[in-house]
Amino acid sequence: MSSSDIAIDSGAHNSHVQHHFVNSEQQFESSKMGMWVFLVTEILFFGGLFLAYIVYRAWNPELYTAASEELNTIWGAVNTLVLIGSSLTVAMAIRSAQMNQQKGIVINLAITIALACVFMVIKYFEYAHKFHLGIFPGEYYTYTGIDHPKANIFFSIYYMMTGLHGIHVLIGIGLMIWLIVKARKGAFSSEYYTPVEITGLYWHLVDVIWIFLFPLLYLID
Amino acid sequence: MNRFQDFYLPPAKSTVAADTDALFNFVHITSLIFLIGIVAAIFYFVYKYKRRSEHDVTPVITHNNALEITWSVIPFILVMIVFGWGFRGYLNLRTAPTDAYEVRAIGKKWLWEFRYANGFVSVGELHVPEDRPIKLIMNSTDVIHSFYVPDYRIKRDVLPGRYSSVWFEATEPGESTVFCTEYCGTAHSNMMAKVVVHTKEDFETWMATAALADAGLPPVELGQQLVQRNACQTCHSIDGSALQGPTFKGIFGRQQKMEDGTVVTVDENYIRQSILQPQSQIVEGYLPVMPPYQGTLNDDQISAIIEYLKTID
Amino acid sequence: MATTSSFTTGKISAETIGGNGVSLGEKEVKKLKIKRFEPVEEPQIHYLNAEKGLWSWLSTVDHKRIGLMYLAAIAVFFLIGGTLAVLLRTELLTPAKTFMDADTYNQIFTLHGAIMIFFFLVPSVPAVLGNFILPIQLGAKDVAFPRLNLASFYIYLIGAIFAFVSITTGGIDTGWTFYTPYSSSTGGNVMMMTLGVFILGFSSILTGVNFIVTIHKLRAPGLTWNKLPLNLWGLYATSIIQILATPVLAITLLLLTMERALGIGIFDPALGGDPVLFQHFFWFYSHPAVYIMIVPGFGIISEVISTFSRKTIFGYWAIALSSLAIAFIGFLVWGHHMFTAGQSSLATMVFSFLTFLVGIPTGIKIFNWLATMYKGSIQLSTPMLYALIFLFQFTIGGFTGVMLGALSVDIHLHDTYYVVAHFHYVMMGGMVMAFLAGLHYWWPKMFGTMYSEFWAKVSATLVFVGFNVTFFPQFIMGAQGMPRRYYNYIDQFQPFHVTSTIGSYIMAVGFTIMAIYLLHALIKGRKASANPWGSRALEWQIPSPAPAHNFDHTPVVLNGPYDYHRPMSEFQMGVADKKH
Amino acid sequence: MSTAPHSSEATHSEHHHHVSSATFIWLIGTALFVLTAITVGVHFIHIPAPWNIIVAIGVAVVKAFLVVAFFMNLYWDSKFNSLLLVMSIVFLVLLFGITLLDTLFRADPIPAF
Ligand code: HEA
Ligand code: HEA
Ligand code: HEC
Ligand code: CUA
Ligand SMILES: [Cu+2]
Repeated sequence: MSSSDIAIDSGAHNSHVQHHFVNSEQQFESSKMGMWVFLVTEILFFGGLFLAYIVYRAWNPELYTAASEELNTIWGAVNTLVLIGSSLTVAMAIRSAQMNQQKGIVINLAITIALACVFMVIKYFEYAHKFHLGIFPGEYYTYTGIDHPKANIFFSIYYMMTGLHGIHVLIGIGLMIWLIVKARKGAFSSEYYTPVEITGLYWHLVDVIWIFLFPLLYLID
Repeated sequence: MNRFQDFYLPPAKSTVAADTDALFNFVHITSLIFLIGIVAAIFYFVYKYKRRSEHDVTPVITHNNALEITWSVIPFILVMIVFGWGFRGYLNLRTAPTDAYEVRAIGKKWLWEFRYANGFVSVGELHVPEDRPIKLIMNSTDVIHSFYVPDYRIKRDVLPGRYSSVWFEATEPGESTVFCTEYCGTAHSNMMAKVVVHTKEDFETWMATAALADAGLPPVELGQQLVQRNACQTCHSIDGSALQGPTFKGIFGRQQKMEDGTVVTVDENYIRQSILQPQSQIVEGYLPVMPPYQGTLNDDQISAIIEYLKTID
Repeated sequence: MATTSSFTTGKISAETIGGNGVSLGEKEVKKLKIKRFEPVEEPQIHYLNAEKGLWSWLSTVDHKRIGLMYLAAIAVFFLIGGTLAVLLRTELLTPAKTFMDADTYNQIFTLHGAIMIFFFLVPSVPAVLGNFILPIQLGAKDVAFPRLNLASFYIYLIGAIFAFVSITTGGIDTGWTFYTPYSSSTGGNVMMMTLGVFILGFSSILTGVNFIVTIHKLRAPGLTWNKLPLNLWGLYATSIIQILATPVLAITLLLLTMERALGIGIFDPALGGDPVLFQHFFWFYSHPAVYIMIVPGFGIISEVISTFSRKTIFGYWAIALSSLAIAFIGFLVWGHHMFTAGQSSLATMVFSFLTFLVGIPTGIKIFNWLATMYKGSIQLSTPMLYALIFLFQFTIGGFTGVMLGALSVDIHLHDTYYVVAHFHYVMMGGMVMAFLAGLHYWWPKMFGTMYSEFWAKVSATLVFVGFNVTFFPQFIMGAQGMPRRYYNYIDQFQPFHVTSTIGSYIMAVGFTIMAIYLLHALIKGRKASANPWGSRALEWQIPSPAPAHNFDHTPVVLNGPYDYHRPMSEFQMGVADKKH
Repeated sequence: MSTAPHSSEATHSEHHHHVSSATFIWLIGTALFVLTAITVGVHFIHIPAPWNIIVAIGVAVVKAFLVVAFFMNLYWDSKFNSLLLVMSIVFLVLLFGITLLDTLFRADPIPAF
């Protein structure tokens, strides 16, 4: 439903409905809208980094193509697939909740966490490889393979973008562990699955951001 | 009018100032008319429609589209005039005439250095001829500064790692103050300079003699002049008080403790080093803020300064 | 308790009340069984004493209590920021050193600016008055996410702690604008402060999220968008700016922190970066932030002027939509802080053009407020006095803003005291006055007591006089060329500085008086009635102080909040059979 | 803002949340996998300069659309939530666009000496 701008009590107070909401429906819609508003802030948060990316790219197109050689397209692609897969399982987890399949919620969330971990492990190896070469962010940059005075800036942007994204993945993992704990206690049902739904929204957004990071960083050489 | 204007605007000493001032006055007068109207309305309403009793009945007036449009369109027209006028003035300020005389300006914490085509370098003083467009090509060696001459109504930020420029044409001989208007740290408010405007002939003679004038002076006197010209006294006193830097009083031969613990006796080499690469050794209790004078002062000049420093005690 | 003169009756079906899928617009409301409930005078139990003990405050999820806790925090910051300002002014009495050295001065103006903006003015109206009044004006029992609301208060406190740590471990001297490369190279604890402000940003974001959802989802039956009090339109527009702009500040400060920690080089020219890019980042937030600081004030002024003129607001939609217009255009003008900074002439032109457009919707508001007073029944109580002071001072501030938007003139005025005077006229002379208007207006609802009207007027007069004596001379010396952030100045400016300093002392006396009479009112003020101003708005139809759950009966809104031509009885409607 | 604004929010009917079928979720997932494969494939063909980035971003936009519309259920959700998303994109574009008006059009003076 929607609209919901009603503060009359329908009498149907379920345990999970807080006192200031009329009913479960209003609470669900509010939480979802709240999450969307929050996602807007996330988009603008990352937007700042995209701006830095765009500005420096417009100034130094040749740097970007040269520097992106250092990024491994295949691993990037694998990670993209992994994240998309995890989005898919989150969608399935929500569906399980909607269908009242308690087991399904837990299993799907567990797979999501596993995929997220795979993503982080791959990222770890990518980072480790770069550190090994001396590709550190900013002033610690010592790599000499790229002949461009601003190569350090490209990698600063790279580290900021992927690092911030990685932190979001970690937060997502934490949220999903919490969901699993609650799900095993039977907290979610087709009547009430708001936390699963909004965590799902968050997770999909993390995926969407990666969907853009991948071509921008890996596919431009 | 002019008397009045002198109260709130600095003297207009450049070719572009008059236009800026005219716009300034235009906006103020228009604003004043609006403001008086608004204040008059407030007073009138408060007086006229003062509450008489708790049972006052007020009319129901919800809106009036004609009024809304009026008070949107009139301000709109006014601001478009202001925009166009300001933009024209701005373009004028940005486009230096092609025959402009170029001077390099360098902002450092916390002094202004000017370099002329003939190689002469002056600190804290910019010498220019009147009635001739001057274009400054500026950059900074550390943080952002901003070159501001109120009398000319010009201002431009001076950036590290990038050149910026500003131009003006002074209309009368005399002096005007230069301020730094981008906050740049401790002595930001002391980062001032002077524009000295010469008549055309004077400027020629100044140019010809400035570089040579020093030649005839005895070293101590030359040193004293150089210390003044290079704004050393912004940070170093000669009366013993501590400013941003240690005082020059009794400096020569003094035992000076450094940040790294070593103790140094101030001698010729140490002073030379301190002037060219001040960051190499830092006196205890002070910050590494002294600008390097490498490229600004040559060896002869440094020797003269040393001679002068020896005399202060 | 309530008089039960049944007003309208009709069939109530589960659908109409429960709301499943149906919104209660005017038509549906007609079907509700509603009754008149006059507010109780002198309630024994209310939100202030419903629960007792410090812990009941610290752990409260009641929006009203959270609002009061914000009020306490903000008052402390205003006191600190104001005291720092008085120190600044005292130092500027003489052209050279008066009693502090240059580095201290630089730290003090930085702290003054940062505290006043990030810790005081940005949260002032939304987090204090907004939190307190928004759910009540909506007819809701709380904001949509009460726990998030409490969390945002604690996030604010954590941010404040970081700021204090920064001050005590080296302080910062960057100016509140944190321009690189100065901020990435100077000493002091810049990182702590930026992290503090970064954290604070999340508090602001969460408040914004909460308000938007609450306004959308928790309106009382019959409270359609065209009956929304203008205060809520203001808060709504503000929340939109908060959620769209604050994240960019967060990323800016994060990048700045990284610049200091790792030298990422995006902004630092020594590493190949571009300092002007930082300014874009910073102002993309900070210009909209000035509208975060003023738009909620516009909301308060609308309420106050209409209430004390006892007259329907003139141009409801013009005022409501102009808030949204200001919010929107406000996003596109940030470059007017960078006219001399070295941005391209093209960008400069576009920014200047857009800057002027903001003046139009703002003017629309001013004129509509004046028109509201026309033929009203005007009572010059303290809130109204502050509203009128606001009108005068904000208009001056706004016009000088237009002056600064004019390109060639701004080249001359940029970073002089003219700018300092401009923004104090809009922030102190505008928003702080609006805040004081709101505080005095809702004070009875907050604490159930009245302050001394006499001392309130004395203090308002002193603040008004002191303010103008402080900041008007700054316009003149600014136009004369006195740069800002100057510890020393040339002798010619001294008379202006001295006048200005004297003004700030007068203001301090005014605020001291205010602190005393408000504290007095708090402790043993005269009891306030439920509706001391005779307002028609929803918040005045409940007892003072407000009950713990705001409404004992689900309110039903039949008329607009400014319909002074309708009898009071039509505004005291609630659903008949449901009671908490 | 109309006087009956709720109607815009009251888009989908009564209490039912949209439930996607498992097949549908997998269908979208597969489409995303395929699109990823395509974009990587195109990358290795090396098409000329402006087009490679246009294709890569184009594919990303399609993918993002699929996720947002069908995984995040925006397609069936209240229009206001879509409006929020659109708004955030609009403001991002404004941020990028106006900043580029500066950074792309700076002409630095060349120092004469
Ligand atoms: C509450 C905060 C607030 C508000 C509301 C405003 C409002 C405005 N500001 Fe201000 N401003 C600041 C806070 C604010 N400002 C701060 C903090 C700074 C300095 C930051 C720093 O550097 O530290 C600053 C600096 C600043 C600058 C940069 C100056 C410089 O550094 O060189 C500019 C330039 O354009 C500007 C313009 C404007 C304009 C056009 C408005 C407009 O919104 C004003 C609109 C209002 C009116 C125009 C008056 C009412 C209208 C009428 C009565 C109708 C008739 C109107 C006309 C005929 C025009 N402001
Ligand atoms: C909300 C914003 C706000 C507010 C309200 C104020 C309020 C005041 N400001 Fe502030 N100011 C800024 C925001 C604000 N300022 C900003 C952003 C800057 C720029 C910083 C920068 O450049 O980085 C600035 C800079 C600034 C300067 C310029 C410094 C410089 O450039 O060198 C000056 C100088 O006069 C000044 C003065 C004052 C004064 C006298 C007040 C007065 O109105 C204060 C009055 C309040 C009180 C006095 C406190 C309450 C008092 C009591 C309860 C009584 C007890 C106290 C005493 C007896 C002392 N301010
Ligand atoms: C911006 C301020 C500033 C300016 C301008 C400046 N200095 Fe310094 N100077 C300092 C500071 C601070 C120190 C102490 C720290 C250090 O050793 O670098 C210092 C140290 C010195 C020393 C060593 C002093 C000692 O007691 O050991 C000498 C000599 C000196 N300066 C000479 C000069 C001369 C000559 C000039 C002008 C041509 C000059 N300085 C201009 C700030 C300045
Ligand atoms: Cu240089 Cu301020
Ligand atoms: Cu602004």
